[in-house]
Amino acid sequence: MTAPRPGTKSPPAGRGPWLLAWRRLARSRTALAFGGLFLGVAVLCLLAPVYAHRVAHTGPNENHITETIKIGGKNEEVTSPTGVPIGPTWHSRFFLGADANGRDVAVRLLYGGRNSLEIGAVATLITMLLAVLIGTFAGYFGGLTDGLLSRLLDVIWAFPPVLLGVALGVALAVGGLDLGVVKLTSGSLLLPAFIIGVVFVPYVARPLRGQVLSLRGREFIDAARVQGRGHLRILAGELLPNLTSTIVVFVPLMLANAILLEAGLSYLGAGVQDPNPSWGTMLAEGIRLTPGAIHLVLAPGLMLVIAVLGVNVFGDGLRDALDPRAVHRAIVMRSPRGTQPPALEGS
Amino acid sequence: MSLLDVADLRVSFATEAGDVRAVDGVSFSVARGEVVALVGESGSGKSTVGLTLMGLTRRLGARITGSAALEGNDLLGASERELQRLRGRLMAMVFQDPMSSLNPVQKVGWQISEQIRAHEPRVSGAQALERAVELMDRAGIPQARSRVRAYPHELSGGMRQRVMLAMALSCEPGLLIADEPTTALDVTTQAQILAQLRELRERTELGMLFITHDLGVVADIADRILVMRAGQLVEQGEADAVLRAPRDPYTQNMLAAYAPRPARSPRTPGGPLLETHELSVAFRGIKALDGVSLTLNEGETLGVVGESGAGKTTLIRCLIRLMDPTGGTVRFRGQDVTHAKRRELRPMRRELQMVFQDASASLNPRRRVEWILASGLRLREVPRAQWRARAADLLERVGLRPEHLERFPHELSGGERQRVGIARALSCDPRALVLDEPVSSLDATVRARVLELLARLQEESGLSYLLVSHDLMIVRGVSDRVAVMRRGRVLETGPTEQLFSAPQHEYTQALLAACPKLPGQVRSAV
Amino acid sequence: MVAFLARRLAGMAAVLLAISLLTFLIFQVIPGGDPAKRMAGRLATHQQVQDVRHAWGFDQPLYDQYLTTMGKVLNGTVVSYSQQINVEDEIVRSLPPTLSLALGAGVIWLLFGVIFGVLSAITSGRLLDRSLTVVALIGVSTPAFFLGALLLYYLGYRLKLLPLGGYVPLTSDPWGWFTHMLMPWLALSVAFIGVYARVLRASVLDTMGEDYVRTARAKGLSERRVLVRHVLRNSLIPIVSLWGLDFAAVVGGGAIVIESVFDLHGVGQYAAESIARLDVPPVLVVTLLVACAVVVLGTVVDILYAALDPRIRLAR
Amino acid sequence: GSSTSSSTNASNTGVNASSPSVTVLMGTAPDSLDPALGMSTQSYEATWLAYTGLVTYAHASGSAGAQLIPGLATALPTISADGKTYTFTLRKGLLYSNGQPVKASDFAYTLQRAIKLGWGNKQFLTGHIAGAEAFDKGKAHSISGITAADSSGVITVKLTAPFGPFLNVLAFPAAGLVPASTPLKPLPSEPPAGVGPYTIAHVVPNQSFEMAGNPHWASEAISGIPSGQAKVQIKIVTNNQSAAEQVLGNTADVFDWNDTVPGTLLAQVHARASARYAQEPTVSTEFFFLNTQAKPFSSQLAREAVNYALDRRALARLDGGQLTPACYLLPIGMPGHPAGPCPYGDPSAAPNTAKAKELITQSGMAGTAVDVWSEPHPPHKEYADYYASVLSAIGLKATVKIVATAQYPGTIGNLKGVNPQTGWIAFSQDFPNPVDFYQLLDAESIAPSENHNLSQVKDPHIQSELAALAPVPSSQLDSVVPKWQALDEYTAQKAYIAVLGYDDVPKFTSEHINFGALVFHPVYGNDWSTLQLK
Ligand SMILES: Nc1ncnc2c1ncn2[C@@H]1O[C@H](COP(=O)(O)OP(=O)(O)OP(=O)(O)O)[C@@H](O)[C@H]1O
Ligand SMILES: Nc1ncnc2c1ncn2[C@@H]1O[C@H](COP(=O)(O)OP(=O)(O)OP(=O)(O)O)[C@@H](O)[C@H]1O
Ligand SMILES: [Mg+2]
Ligand SMILES: [Mg+2]
Repeated sequence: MTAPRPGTKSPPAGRGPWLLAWRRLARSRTALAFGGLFLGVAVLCLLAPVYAHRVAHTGPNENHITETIKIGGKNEEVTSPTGVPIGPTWHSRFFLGADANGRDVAVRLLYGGRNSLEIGAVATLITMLLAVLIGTFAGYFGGLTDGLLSRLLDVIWAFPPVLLGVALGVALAVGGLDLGVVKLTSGSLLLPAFIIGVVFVPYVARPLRGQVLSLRGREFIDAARVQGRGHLRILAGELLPNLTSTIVVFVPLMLANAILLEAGLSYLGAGVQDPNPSWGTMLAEGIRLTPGAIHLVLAPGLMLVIAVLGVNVFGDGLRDALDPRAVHRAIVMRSPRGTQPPALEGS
Repeated sequence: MSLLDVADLRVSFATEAGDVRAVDGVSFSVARGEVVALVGESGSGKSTVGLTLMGLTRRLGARITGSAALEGNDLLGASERELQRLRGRLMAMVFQDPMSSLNPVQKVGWQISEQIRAHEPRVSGAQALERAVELMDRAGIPQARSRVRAYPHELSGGMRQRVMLAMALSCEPGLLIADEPTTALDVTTQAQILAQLRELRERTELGMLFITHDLGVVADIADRILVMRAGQLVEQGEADAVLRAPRDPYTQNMLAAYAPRPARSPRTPGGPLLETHELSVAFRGIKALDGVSLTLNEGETLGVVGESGAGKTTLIRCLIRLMDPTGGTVRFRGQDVTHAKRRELRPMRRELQMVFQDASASLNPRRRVEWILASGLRLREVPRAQWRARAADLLERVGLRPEHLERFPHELSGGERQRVGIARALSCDPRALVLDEPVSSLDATVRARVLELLARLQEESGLSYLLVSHDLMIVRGVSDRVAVMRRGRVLETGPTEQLFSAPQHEYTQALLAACPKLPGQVRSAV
Repeated sequence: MVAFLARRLAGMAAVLLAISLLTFLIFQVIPGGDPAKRMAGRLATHQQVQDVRHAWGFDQPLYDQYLTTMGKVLNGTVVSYSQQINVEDEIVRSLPPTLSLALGAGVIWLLFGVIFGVLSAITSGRLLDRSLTVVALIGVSTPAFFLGALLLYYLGYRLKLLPLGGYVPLTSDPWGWFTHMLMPWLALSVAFIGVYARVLRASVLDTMGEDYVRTARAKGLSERRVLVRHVLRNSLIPIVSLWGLDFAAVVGGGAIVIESVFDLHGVGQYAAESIARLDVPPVLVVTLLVACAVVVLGTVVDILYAALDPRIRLAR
Repeated sequence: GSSTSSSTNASNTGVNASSPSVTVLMGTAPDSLDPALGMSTQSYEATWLAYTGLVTYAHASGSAGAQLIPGLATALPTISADGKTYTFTLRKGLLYSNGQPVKASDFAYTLQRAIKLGWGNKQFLTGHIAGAEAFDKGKAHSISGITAADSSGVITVKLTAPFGPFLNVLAFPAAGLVPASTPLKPLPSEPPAGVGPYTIAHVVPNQSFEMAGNPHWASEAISGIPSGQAKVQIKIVTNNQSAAEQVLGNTADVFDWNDTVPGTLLAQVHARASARYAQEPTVSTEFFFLNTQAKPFSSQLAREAVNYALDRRALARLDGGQLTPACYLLPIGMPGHPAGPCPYGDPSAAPNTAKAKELITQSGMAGTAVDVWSEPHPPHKEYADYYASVLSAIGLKATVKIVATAQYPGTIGNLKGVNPQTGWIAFSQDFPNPVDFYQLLDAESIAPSENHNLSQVKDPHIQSELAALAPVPSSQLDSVVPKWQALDEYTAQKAYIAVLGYDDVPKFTSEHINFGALVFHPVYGNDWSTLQLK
């Protein structure tokens, strides 16, 4: 018997769940502020060419190794004879200093951000597409379909993500990947995006499968079946709308994780290919040059943390807004370093 | 001298949609050994009163004014520490849902003894456990000694409710607040628990605030009745007086709705529409259905009653082929449903629709009413342009207005939701409806209106109903014939009036006897 | 239980088979990745490369190579291409640093994750909670190797408080072991602390809204007892399972990056170096080991879960 | 080169258990400590002290160290007039580190073992010793070209054709004698017994090993080979930064020369440890190959343009200042290194970009797309980044292609696959004979899938010169140095490659070490047998 429990109050009439969520989100100022922060970073990165041409007067791949610049009247070398690059000048040229190749770090940071964000976005898209397909089919059809798809997820799952990423990265770095429909050439940004996208599929597909599994037993699905509706209609018409909030919640989470994994892979040399900068490759190069050039670590590192933090805080607020009664809070926030508990059967 | 005095109690919650005045100026008292029933429709503020007295609404962010005193202790002004001392010892509460109200990962004995030790620090663990056994035994739990080691999920609903009761009584409180303690139970268990409470009151002078929306139960146990509506007390008085001669129009309405509907005049049935033959279903050895043969005739209503777990839902799921039986067949208009291919099944499905028990679970929470109704129309190949008009028509037939088309299920009341469920079934233009407890989640007034609607639709379009319920009174009011089920078997079948006045099977007799009755109602049989 | 274990074991075998095949195939398709070329030396002739290929069986059909390699993996005789050293011995030697890292970090992140999560939940909505939330999310948003590099720079190079990486066995110098592990532990655990604090906060808040917590209060229990015996007891269950799986991932090389930053010579670093050398056997063995750890700990977690939550029965 | 050998004090009794211990930090583990398998410089650094061959190098810095001296043989061999037969006599009474006596027949076994185990440089054996090829193919049970009489100790080796550097080949540690009882399988963690001042012990692969004293060395005392004074503990510390800090802070003693002191730390090193840090030149060349068979570098003008445009000072900075800018293939320290000025201007001065642009325009190659190949190991990737920016600046369209280190040689050496246009490559000497370097421009090195002549040079002049110069034995190299110089100048003029410069490496120790006494050997780097504690 389900008499309404105290605490569930009926919201104002005529308002869909989305509108309500939006209202809640709009009221969560921290979430919006950090979402804005991320957007700000993204816009800044998109404006990279403007900064490069108008302010820094150099491109992301232009080397200035043996040049000197004037700072406060003094001539300074961009890189020292032993290869130590100049630190932040806080002037229009080499605002954040130079890297070993005498390239303007600020310019590269913005171009690198474009690449990092692009990879993050594409990887998230790939993850979500595959995960929704696999998760819903496995959960809805059950049986053999579920068995096969679940084993597939298990395999990706048990494969240590970083090892899988690096191995695939190395394997595909020269020849690229021919998927029949699309051909990813080596050096293409889509390649790391594809790898990262695949690695994360189980993290999303498993909870989705679990949710579909429990939705499948709900009476409104029975109702649709009683009406004689086909499976695909039921999937698209009845199930999908109920998964959207989960999907939406996962998007920022995966975006954040994809950007982080890109950095990790680039650090291990299997991410973005030269000379395309990305925050990860810049960090990796910077770490090699510490301690003399800590700015090479701090600049991309902090930028990365700020962008990912923006996404994460926003995602956190989004989660609360979409489901204040916290069904999704149980969806564990994931880092690429770990794994997520499998949705426990029988709970 | 009274045990509990409440004066001008007001509780409001701040929510996103503004303040909700859950309790709006309530004054009453409870004397020692007195049972005061608090009745009212869902959402009228009954639970809030109970929880506030226990001091449990504070942390929900409620604003509370007025006064409440229990044996001279100020309940509303007390500090959290003082309240801890009072809770469990001077006043105790039994909650509505026994499953969720017990800690799932602790043994029930531990949960009872924990309370004892919290109030009587000198009692040892073993002694407390011993007392828990005793309490459970007294609460009527069989084999209490071994059951103290059970986890809540290993007990039946009734037993869990008794554990709650044993826990509440463990420190012999003066006041017991019981929030719908029997709603989750079937009639037989309900009768047992009520008997226990009565006995307890005699023995220990226990004062009780008994929250319920079931007037039958009230008549059974209450000395006085408080009727709540929209946070206010609309009527209070001696139980007999209120039940016999309600003064407030709202109370009158409630009573009228509760009163059993007269049995229907038998009608001439058509030919058989839906038949089952020796239908059996087994889940891992448990026989949920065990050779059920039933017939639903054209234009008639067949009521199926049975206690929880009797196999009613299983039966219905087989009828509409949501589940494949392990044995037996179902025929619809002579066609075999059980072995039909998917393609053959489609036309049958349209003609044989279902109304679900839980109206909110059976409506997709992410879809508007219009979409929900249109999905049935689309299958009938109604042109898209007509969907909206047809959906509005359907709503009108079930007594809703076109503006409801825009709403999401959660924006509808329980009764409205069930109407949408019925409208959805109608959208396929069926010949027969199977209804799984269509009104049991609704409160009495709404329930009556939905049953009326079903009767009207049957008049209008000659539908046949197979209606399943655990509530004898509902079945009685709407059925032409009734079947009684228990443990997967049909015990007896017969025309409604005949079955109620002269039940053949002893289980049917017991079932009828356990039904609480309002004063003045004549028991129809036994 | 036995049936459960048997099913899990069968599932594990299937997963391991698939993973080994996949790893093997990935390395087969690497262009320029022919191990024979590297083994034959820098100015080797075509003939020499062919000789190596033949000597190592690289000219055999793929399935044959796979079966031979797997056979050697199973009986512990597989050697690396680049150094011709027994891979399993090498992994056993690399385990102490990895275990030190995983265990230490695991304890740290569990402890602080729980403390922060509980603090955050009981002050929910207030300043402390909001600051902890932001701190936790900063942790979650920080790549471990970035944090590691910063620690190394500031605590190691600048302040000279801690050694600049490397591993000292616990048995030979406990204090040295501790000081060498401190930074890696920190770098690895911060992100996890963030995750765990968030998960636990959510879990505690959910539990606090449960009816049985209301019951516990109605019994007249003290707030502390309600929190510990009823709220935490229930909300820690998902944390336990989470911990088991994360631990498995870290043991099995999830900490590759940290091991490389701090030069710990653990399993992860071994795997990373082997990938860099395109040395299939070590990568294969490490990958299988990780997969094993993930599957086995996953099973242990499920059993533990069932033990902690009596409602759950072992299924599938 | 700074100091000369201080090593021939025969009074030393060698390293034993009570000797002091010195810690060497090594960034990359030796590929194998079994002499029959090791090919990396880290491996040679250790094995040449434990496995002495019939001949070996003098333990001295600079060009003196390139001199071959008798090792286990009583003297340098007599070489027949046709240059095909080498005759040695084994010293008498030699013992291996495990106490077994050394026999002449062990020499044959040693070479057989290296061939059978697949030593990476075995082509130097199989390609030249008579019968070695047949042995390798399994067509013979022994190498017919080698005869050894255990009684007299006379060993003769017959070559199929005269090969100048053959003695250098025998100086490889792989030819350092091991007992005939040594198992015919890789022994990376329990290296076989050998003859030399040290034996390799306590090997923990990829983590550490020890150079312990050879208990039988004292009795043999081969002149010219120091006995060593200290045990050497080698620890693998991957992080160069950390290793350099430790040596700087005197918590470890020797920074391995194969590693780079991070440029960011050099300032500190110069300030605090200038007396124990030196930049030693190595006999190795870094260059960009220029594929002469494909556009745009099929045009000599385009190749010259590259040589004009490269700012080698910039490249030196990318290498932390540890690269000596240059333009010739044969590096300083290699006989035949040209003395004259570079044809494209002073490599240590600013480049002539204007000229380069002009040449590109003239060549008609402007706008051609060029893939610049390199590997990720620093600073090789940075070289490529810089190089690509230079090529773009002079009118070509350059794209950088970075391939994992392990894949790199296989990838660029595959003509059927990528057929690379240009890319980075470095070559360090196997032995002090210019033939070694000219394998890289030898038309015979062109092969479809194992190409080593990456510029794909097919120059008749080079071929005829090589044919004349290659058979000259290393011991008579002095006589042909002018010819080598002329050849190398010719190569530079043709701009077959664009040389970056010659690699410098750090010689860096703690203050406990007698820095001056430590020999930096031109072939094998830090000579641990000359390590002395202050
Ligand atoms: N924590 C809360 N926050 C906001 N509103 C609440 C809260 N608890 C109860 N309410 C509102 O107060 C009103 C009274 O609720 P209450 O639970 O007391 O009703 P009830 O009479 O017990 O109903 P039922 O019979 O369904 O149990 C309802 O409108 C409910 O939505
Ligand atoms: N999926 C299932 N697996 C195992 N047992 C089941 C399943 N569904 C139902 N049962 C069992 O079958 C029996 C009949 O269940 P059914 O749901 O039909 O009862 P019901 O009469 O509808 O009861 P209620 O009034 O509680 O809804 C019960 O004992 C139940 O435990
Ligand atoms: Mg209530
Ligand atoms: Mg039912």
